Amino acid sequence: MIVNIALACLALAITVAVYRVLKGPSWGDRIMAFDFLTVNLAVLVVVLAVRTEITVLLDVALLVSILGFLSTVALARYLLRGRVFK
Amino acid sequence: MSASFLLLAAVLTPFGAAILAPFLGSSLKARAGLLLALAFAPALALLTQLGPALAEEPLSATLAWVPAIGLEIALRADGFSLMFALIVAGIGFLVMAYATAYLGAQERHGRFYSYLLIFGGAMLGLVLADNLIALFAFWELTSISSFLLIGFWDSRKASQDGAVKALLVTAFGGLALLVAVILLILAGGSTQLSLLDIESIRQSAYFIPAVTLLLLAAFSKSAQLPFHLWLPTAMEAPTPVSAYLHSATMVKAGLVLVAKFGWLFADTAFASIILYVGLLTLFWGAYLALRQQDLKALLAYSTVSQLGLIMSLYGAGYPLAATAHLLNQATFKAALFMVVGIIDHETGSRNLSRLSGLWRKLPLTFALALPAALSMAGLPPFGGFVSKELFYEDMLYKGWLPITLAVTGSIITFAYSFKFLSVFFGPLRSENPKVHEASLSFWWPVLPLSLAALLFGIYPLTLSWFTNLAAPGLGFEAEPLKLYKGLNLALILSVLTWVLGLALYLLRTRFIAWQQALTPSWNANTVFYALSAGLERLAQGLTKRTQGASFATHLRLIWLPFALAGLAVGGWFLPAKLTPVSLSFAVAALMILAGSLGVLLARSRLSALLFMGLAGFSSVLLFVLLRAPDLALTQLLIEAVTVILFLSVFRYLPVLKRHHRRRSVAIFDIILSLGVGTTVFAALLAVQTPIGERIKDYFLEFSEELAGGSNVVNVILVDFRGYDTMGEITVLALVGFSVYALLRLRARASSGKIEEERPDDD
Amino acid sequence: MMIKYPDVFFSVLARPVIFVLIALGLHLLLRGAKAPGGGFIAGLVVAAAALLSRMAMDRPLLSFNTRLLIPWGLLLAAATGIAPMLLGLPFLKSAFGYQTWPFIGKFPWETALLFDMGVFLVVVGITVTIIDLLAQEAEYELVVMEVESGQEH
Amino acid sequence: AEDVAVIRANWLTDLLMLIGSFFILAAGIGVLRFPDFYTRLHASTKLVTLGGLGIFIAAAVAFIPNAATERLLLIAAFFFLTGPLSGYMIARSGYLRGLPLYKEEGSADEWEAQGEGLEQFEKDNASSDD
Repeated sequence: MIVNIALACLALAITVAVYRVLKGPSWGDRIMAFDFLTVNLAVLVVVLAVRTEITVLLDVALLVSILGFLSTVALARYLLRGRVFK
Repeated sequence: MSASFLLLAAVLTPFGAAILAPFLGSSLKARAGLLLALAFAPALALLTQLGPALAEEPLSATLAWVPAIGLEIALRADGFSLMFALIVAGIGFLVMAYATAYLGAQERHGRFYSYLLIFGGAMLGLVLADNLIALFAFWELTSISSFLLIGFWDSRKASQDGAVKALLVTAFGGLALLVAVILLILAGGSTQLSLLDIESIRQSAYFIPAVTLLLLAAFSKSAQLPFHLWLPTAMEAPTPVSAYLHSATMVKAGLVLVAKFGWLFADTAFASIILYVGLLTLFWGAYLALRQQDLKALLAYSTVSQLGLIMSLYGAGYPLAATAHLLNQATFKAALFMVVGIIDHETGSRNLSRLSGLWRKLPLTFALALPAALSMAGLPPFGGFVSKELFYEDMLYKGWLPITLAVTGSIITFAYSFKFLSVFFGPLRSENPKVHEASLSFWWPVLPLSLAALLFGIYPLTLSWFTNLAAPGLGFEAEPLKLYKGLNLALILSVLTWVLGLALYLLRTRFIAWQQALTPSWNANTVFYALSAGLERLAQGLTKRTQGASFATHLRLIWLPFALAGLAVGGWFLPAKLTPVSLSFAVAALMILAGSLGVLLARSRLSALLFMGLAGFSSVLLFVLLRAPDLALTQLLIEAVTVILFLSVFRYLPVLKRHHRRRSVAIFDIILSLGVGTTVFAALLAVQTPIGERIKDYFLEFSEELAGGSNVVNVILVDFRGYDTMGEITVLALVGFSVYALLRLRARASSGKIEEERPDDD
Repeated sequence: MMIKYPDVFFSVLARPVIFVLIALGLHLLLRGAKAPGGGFIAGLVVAAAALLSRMAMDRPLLSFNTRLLIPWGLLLAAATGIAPMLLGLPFLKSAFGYQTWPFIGKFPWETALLFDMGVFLVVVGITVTIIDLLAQEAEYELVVMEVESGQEH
Repeated sequence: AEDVAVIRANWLTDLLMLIGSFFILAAGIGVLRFPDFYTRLHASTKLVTLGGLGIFIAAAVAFIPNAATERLLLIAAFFFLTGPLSGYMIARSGYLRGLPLYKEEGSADEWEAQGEGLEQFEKDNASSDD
């Protein structure tokens, strides 16, 4: 029962994230929303893992969080310096 | 060691050595050649298998590849193919030894030896192959290795051009062979050459196309008349390659084909076609050879004409004479090429007009060249005479036209053989003054070949020992060859040939001048270049008209048929298949939709990328909801790495300008995309029909038992469909290398701008 | 106006992340047959680690010339294909079983894993080479900019 | 074969899950309602990290029977590591690229106030080549 509440909150958070990505007045908002989305996705995957008891999903969650972080950092750095490496 | 294992080893060791060659080459430099020449040892060891037993049951060996569909490397060594294999291995061994002396210090030895060994293995495979598909595979491999070898000095324009032309012509022949092989397999009922049912092929409708394509392949490979243009320009290759590929072995692959399939066109119209093509090539090759100033070009055209001679004999149904001359030609032509290599190496040039009187400085080379050149001319004490006598006897039966062509061809052959020797006579003239005799390691490989040319003449039984080997295979009764067969018409014709040949040699300058006047402006080469240039213009015209300048029109053209097909097919059965879907799927699907719409409406490239990321991550969510962690992981990783690689490349993309679109074009695009959408949707619906069930059950049930893995997705990828994955990673590797090349190209171009050179990593 | 800021936090905190990514990659590769994983995914995870190491510490992940990984990977994959042929079995026939070693205990082995490693090497070879090239390109842009800005003063 | 874990729906998992989802809900509302970029950034990184930790520990407790807890703790550790860091990176590039701050009467931009400002920072940085 409680898991469904968590799922509902996550669903709301993700819809807000999508809204921010679409509307986001400035590109900063869009990147923040993108990061928000990926983090939420990781949590959502963990909650789904709890509900469906497939422990393999945890790897997916770990990778979602790390790669989400990686993409956000790359986006942030691209904005700051116009290039990703160096 | 069992015979079949030896047979397999004979074909496969050169390939093994080819893999080792680059490493040996870089460490041992030139001397690696001697070591690598041993790769031909198992093929030479086949000598031990010779003997009477071979006639009844030929040696055979099979290496199963996919036995279910009759695909295996099946080798069968009957007399003829074994004899030819020995020639390939013997001359291969000598050429490798010769190359150690010929190649300069700074050459890329490893690469040269590995190409040469790949060719050696492929040629052995081609000659011994019994499985038609394997025969085709080896045939193509010889074309590719000859392309690599001709273009070995890839910096020179001429060798690049020669290599491409050789590849185009021989690959064209290869295609013809592929279709011919397929037709034969269908008509003959088996992929095994020895088990083909001859009568059913003769009767079947495929007979005519199969044989014509077969002949096309043979003519293009053995440089017969219409396709002879690639051989002279193939002389850009290093001399060992010319001595090995373009005189003794590769160009004879066509002859092997004609000999092995002799029973196919024995007494049909094709036999006379081959006869006359062969004779015309004999005449035309000799006619052009006489005119050449460059020694190597002279030998190239001479090879073309000699191949014509042998082809006509196989076509006319006299395999004894043909095999005899094939042996002679292999030995004296390879020897002459190596002699030219020595002359070129010592005096620095191959041009007849600048060289003469070399026998004073190069007595040994002259001694080696003499028997080979005279054997080519067909003078008595040498092997050439024996086979030319047989040639005349057989041509006499064929009627007056073949014999006149044969005699005129031989007269000109006699003339250009003496022209070749003229480089040794007369006053000493050569470019670099200090000409000294070739070193031992240079001339010892030539020795056995010249001796053979002499031996075959003085003691013809050695020649008949070889030809008797080939007798059972090609279906002629073995008979000892004799130098002097008493006074008969053939002998008189030979004397006539010598006299006229000598006269032609003495009057050659006026003959060449007369030739100059006669030659038309076009010849085979100009036709070839005109054809390829025309093709290029056609291609450019076509792409300009169809694809147009902008990328958008390009895409529209691709999607239009797709959309029309979809609307036509998909339209009516859409509603039938929709099934209810749970809420969470709907949310994920909406997110993907939001993402893709975002990309459409995005103004800046960065937000477009973000929307793409959004769509990507929501499809990860979809996979998780569908409980497919494997797919979720893959999609996730590809998503993240793509986003970052995109970002790192953004700075090089041009500014995204909103190119205005007329309203009509915008509307057309919308309709087009809707059409494509329905097609994809219809396709997806079609796929969900039950066919999926059977395959799925098989994999689920057997994955644990057969492949020992419970993760069916990966087991399928790596085990059940392993061969597909191998194909995929090869494609992936090619993509990787091309991207690398592009990026290096850009780096090198931009590094040109500023002076200090970037640290080059490799 | 060229902004150059050393991201101290990022480069410091990136090291553990890179370590986990590589460990995760190898883990995914080795358990390929039993649980979600396999050559492709593991290769991409290592590519992500290479990206991170390039971005954070501006240092290549693998010091050797990664371009050579591609042919070696292909050779390994081809070898696992051809090896059974030498034993008379058809092409790409795979074998599997269980081994029990003293310390490790019972573990499954399968030749398909070797094939998977070949795939892994190819994927890593390609992605890391491209990443390094892009990084060199960016580094090269900087050199050009400095030279040009140097000329302005 | 999915690992079927017997989840003792004990009170600890439920409590932690509730706390976690409350924070995530708060984060959602924060991202929706906050006036400007920087404040929304706080919500989207700090709050979600806290909420995520709550849920991860709840899951860790839930997965004790089938030995997945240490993997979850690893995820939690990384969550804690990467969350604020990404927030910091975004905020920095946002500010240095000149995203406007939300100006209420009382608030002031300390960085601006100290007279440091963007240009000044430029000068020190441009001179030192790293």
